[in-house]
Amino acid sequence: MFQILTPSGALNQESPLEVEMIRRLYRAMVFARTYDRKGTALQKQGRLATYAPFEGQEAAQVGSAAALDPDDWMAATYRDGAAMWMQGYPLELLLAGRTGDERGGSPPVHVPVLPPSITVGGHMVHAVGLGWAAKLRGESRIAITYFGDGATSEGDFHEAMNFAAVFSVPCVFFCQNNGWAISLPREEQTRSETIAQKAIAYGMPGVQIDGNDLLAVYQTTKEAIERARGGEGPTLIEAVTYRLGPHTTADDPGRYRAEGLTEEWRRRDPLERVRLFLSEREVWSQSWQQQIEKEAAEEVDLAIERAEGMSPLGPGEIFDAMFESLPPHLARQRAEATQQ
Amino acid sequence: MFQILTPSGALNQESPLEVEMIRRLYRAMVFARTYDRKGTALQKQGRLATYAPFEGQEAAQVGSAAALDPDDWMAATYRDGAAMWMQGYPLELLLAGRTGDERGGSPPVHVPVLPPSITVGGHMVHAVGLGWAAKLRGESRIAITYFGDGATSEGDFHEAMNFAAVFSVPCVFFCQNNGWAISLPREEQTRSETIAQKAIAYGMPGVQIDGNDLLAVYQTTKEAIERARGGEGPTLIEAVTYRLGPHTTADDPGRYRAEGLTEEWRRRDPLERVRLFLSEREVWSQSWQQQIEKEAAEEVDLAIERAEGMSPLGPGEIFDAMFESLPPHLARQRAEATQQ
Amino acid sequence: MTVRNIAQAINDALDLALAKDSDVVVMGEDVGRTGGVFRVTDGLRDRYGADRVIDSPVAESGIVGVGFGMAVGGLKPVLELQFMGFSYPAYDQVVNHVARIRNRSRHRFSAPLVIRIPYGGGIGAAEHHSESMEAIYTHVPGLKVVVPATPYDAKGMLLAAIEDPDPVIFLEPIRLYRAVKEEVPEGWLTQPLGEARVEREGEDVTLITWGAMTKETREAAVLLEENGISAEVIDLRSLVPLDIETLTESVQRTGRAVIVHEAPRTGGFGAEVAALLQENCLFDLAAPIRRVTGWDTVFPLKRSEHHYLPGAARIAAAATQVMEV
Amino acid sequence: MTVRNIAQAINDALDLALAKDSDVVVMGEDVGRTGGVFRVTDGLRDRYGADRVIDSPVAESGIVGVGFGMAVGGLKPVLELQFMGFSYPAYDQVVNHVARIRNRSRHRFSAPLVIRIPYGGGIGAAEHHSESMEAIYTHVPGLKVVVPATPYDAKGMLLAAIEDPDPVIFLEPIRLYRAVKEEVPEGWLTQPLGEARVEREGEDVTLITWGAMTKETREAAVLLEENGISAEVIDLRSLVPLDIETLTESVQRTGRAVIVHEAPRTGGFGAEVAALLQENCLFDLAAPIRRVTGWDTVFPLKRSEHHYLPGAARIAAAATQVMEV
Ligand SMILES: Cc1ncc(C[n+]2csc(CCOP(=O)(O)OP(=O)(O)O)c2C)c(N)n1
Ligand SMILES: Cc1ncc(C[n+]2csc(CCOP(=O)(O)OP(=O)(O)O)c2C)c(N)n1
Ligand SMILES: [Mg+2]
Ligand SMILES: [Mg+2]
Repeated sequence: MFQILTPSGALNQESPLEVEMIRRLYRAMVFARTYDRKGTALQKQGRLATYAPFEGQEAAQVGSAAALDPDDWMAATYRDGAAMWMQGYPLELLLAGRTGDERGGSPPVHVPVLPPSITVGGHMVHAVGLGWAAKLRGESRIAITYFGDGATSEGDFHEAMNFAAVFSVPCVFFCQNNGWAISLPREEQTRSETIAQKAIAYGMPGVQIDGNDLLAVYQTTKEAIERARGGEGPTLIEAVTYRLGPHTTADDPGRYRAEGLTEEWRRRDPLERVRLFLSEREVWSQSWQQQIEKEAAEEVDLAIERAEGMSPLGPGEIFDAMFESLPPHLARQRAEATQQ
Repeated sequence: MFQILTPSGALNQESPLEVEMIRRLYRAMVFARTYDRKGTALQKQGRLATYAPFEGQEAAQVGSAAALDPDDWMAATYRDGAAMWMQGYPLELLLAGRTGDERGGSPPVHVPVLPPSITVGGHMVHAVGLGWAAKLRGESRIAITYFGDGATSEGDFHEAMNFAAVFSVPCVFFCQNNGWAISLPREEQTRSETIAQKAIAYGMPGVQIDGNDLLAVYQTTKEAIERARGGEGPTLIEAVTYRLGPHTTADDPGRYRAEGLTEEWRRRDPLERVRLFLSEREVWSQSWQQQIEKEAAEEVDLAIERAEGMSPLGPGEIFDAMFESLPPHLARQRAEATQQ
Repeated sequence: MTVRNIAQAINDALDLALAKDSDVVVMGEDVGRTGGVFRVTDGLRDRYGADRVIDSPVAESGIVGVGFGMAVGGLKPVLELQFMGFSYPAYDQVVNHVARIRNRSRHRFSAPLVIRIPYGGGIGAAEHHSESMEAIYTHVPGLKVVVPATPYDAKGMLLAAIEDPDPVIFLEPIRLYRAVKEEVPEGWLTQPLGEARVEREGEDVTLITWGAMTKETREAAVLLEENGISAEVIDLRSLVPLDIETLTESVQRTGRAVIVHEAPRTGGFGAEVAALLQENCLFDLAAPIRRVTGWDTVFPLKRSEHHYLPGAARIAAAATQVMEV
Repeated sequence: MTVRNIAQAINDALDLALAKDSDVVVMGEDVGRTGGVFRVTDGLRDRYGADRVIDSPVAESGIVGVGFGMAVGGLKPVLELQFMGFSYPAYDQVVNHVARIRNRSRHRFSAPLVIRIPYGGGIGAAEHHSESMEAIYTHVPGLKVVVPATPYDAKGMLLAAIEDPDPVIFLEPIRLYRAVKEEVPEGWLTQPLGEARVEREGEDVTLITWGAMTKETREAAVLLEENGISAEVIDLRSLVPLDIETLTESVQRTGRAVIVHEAPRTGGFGAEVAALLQENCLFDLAAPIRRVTGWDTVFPLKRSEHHYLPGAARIAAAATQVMEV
């Protein structure tokens, strides 16, 4: 399993990133964690519908998204808020979606990120189409898709991988193997020893990496992106990580997994090893940590305020984005709905 | 690629079968080819709806099915008449199905073979369920499923392979890679170098064999069946062969492939090498050949006669197998249909 | 007799079926260890083992296709698809195989399985978690499609579905899982599939519904009563086969009908009911049959779902208009 | 003007679209080298290259899901699913993504693609090759569903579908591909989606149909005329959006309606038409609206398909009965 930064903050090999950049990505991970914890807290207060926490997966998401160009496409899931945010998806829209507002699915025009996929597996083919469209249109952008270990069992994963390889589509398959698909452990999801080796079935390169290692994630994804952009086709990356929290706020992991395992993974925290690395180089301090945590909290609070401040859609508005323009039967139903 | 019997009829290693048994399987291949050619001819006369010839694939089907126990389940396709027949499916029913009669899908009670799958890919999961049912019920039977290179691109192939491996289901995945899925060549179906290597994605053994070699097919399938029956789980077999004829009688291969390639494969005819082997051992003669061809023709003709002799289903009968007993709305529709 | 909600009644039925018949297996995502996302299968894995209460990989087509093979092979699988919005990947298996094997093989093979699908909105869930697409199943020849709305029916109809020699799509109204409680007899009991239930008798107008909407419709009947309108409420329970006799008799008597469902209107099962009723009772009708339904939109997210779901007021208003014709 | 059959008219439309707009791509199984199993895409790969006329692997969900991504990414894919019976593996992508992305993203993203699906029986094909399951698409909010029955409409509606900013399910009646010929103008032309076509005017009864059944229905109208019954024949052409005005006007005038489709009766799109017509014209109706349809059975194989498909005689008989009420 490819690793650059060890849990104790030491380097196995040269870092692909300057220290200053690592410091910025560390800050991003702190933001992500702050957002994530507030998401869970908000849901507990009944202010979000459900929330799927990604605590423990920050390096996988931040490190990979950091390797993208701003106009690269992204198709990710309900658990990939950090990656989406890195690619420009506003926090307030991520949250708006979670409050149960369709406008959360509408990022600004310059943000090339699809709304999060709620169905498992169905969005990977979309990334293949996005990358392929870019290729045919002569654009240099590539597409990345994020998905979990569970999603690899869906038929659509297979079809996505196969199309991508056959047509040498510029895209990157980024699997966060976080050990669980709701209550199903990775070992019962599939008998293949690694998820990375599934790439062999498609004649595609596959690589397993330490998903809690920001630098390994960054470097591997960067290489895959370069391959894609260079016309060499897709890559499957398996980032081995762990979902420290529940599946969603509606889930009770106590029903299916031992606390011990989670504790073990806590000791491989993706933020901590970067902190040790920075600290070693004297570019981390307690006061800076407090400062970025404060900045993060403020930014997230502002996003919450904005999300909750959106006045709800009216009864007519649920019709208005079904088609570019309202066909007669919908216009009639809209009238019926709004006159009540 | 595993091979025992070379195209010139020589053995690369010891034969897994006695000569007498090889002689019987040769006879079966002659029967199969006779049936297949008559099928095409009948369709040309308008007596069958469409027909999907398997010429060139006789060793793959006969050799693998010969390794089954009589009560092993089989889920195969429109092109697997020889394998189905080997496992007891009456020729007249295979033909009846092709004339467009549902009763062709109803083999005798002791024949554990599903009606041929017309959808590509959907039936492999069925074999997994059949094998699994046997396992849970404490039966010693296993299940085999036949499918093509094209079918491996369907999501259901992936889900079947994964379920089978995760639950260590006693079944065998037998892929006849015949080079084409209608007009799509194998190389454009998937970028994996072999189909066998797709097994790696599921932690399942996969093996590529010369599908025109009766003995390699027999031995490999036998081993896979023994693994399955012994509780060691599923195997993927890729039998490399070639569809010498058109996809179906409605297809014109001239639109997508060069005759030269087909000619090349004709020289690797699966019957011829067995004939050479038998001839070498002086258990083949021209007169015997004529005799078995005559027996085959008679048996097939009888089957045709029986299939065509079935009096067609009446208008009421199309309702009668929808449910075990007719629900009221169908009874009403049946009355409406029959009174006209 | 124990007071049970619908989730508990289904759990009880599964428990009885697993205990009675070793060929019964339960399979689906998360049905084992964690007892299903709605805890409907809670405790069953502990009682019957991981071989019979099977946590499957995340693969709906596989669940149904493998379950189909199991059924043909002699088992009686009760499959769970987690939400109706996740049932579509299995649609091919349902239409092309589950619904057809008996006909394809002229009775030689059959697939006596049950597919349990939680469906419907009202709990403010994420996208795809609130769908009510029963019409894509009722249109498929070879399937029975049922929807219990009470704990008694949930238990009795599930056991009937498991006993049924043919495949049954068993829809479970999510919103009612814990909202309705009643005494349900212990032990094996079956409620025949194909019989509607007259939930409330009335004389002026017939309100026809099923599943979660029985609650709103019952409430509408109360509102109507306050305004002097006597509404008969019929819970279909079984969509296929449909108890058209009970409906026809009622509408012939009242001369008016309102059909209520939460699925989108166009092509919803209400269209079939309306089409049949006008065939059977055209000259009894004093007013056109009305449909009060979800709109032809995507089921909205939490903040807007109240704009979408038919409620008692909307139903009562429609019935009142029907009375005014 | 050239005389073209439906297959040729579609080929002409695709040719024009590929020539006009470099964002148009055609993708499906066997659409390239061999020009599709019905030769509808014949010659296009030679003209526009394998990059734009794409032979896909055998994977329907992939075709639609990848095509969806292409559409979101700026292309205008025209996807082919080989037969309607093989469209179900893609159903999840159609319902959960194709039909929803505009709403999910409040217009930020859209999927302007066309899914061409040959459908219907009458050619004695193998199982799954004769299905007419339009109702599983018409019920899905967010889709347009159209069915041309003439070469002119095939060309004009396909070009309109390609121009449409939203996804269109484009159903092609297999039986008519080569059975109907007419002069079709050269060059770009569009036939707006959402307008029914009065195929034949009449006074006594309105026969409503679409797709392949227009032929049988037209023949039934001739039979009826011989018996002194003047039948109006309306070809819906577009199921969603539905031109209910044209239907309502006609039925208000004739007072009688027969709906003809080859799909199974229960929950077929005819149910929706009947439900709407009784809503709009109850008091104009002199007889219940009848449906002449395929039965609620699996579509039979060749030797029995004549028992299943509505023919002119069955349609005429039903209309005659309707006249006798
Ligand atoms: C098609 C589909 N089936 C089932 C579900 C229910 N479901 C939601 S998340 C999940 C598990 C996914 O596991 P994984 O892919 O590992 O992602 P993770 O949640 O671990 O990030 C399931 C089964 C769904 N959303 N979509
Ligand atoms: C689900 C589905 N999609 C498409 C088809 C149409 N079709 C019939 S055979 C075929 C090619 C199958 O190729 P392969 O699996 O290699 O089998 P072969 O015909 O070569 O034996 C296709 C695409 C189908 N029958 N079912
Ligand atoms: Mg996971
Ligand atoms: Mg093939």
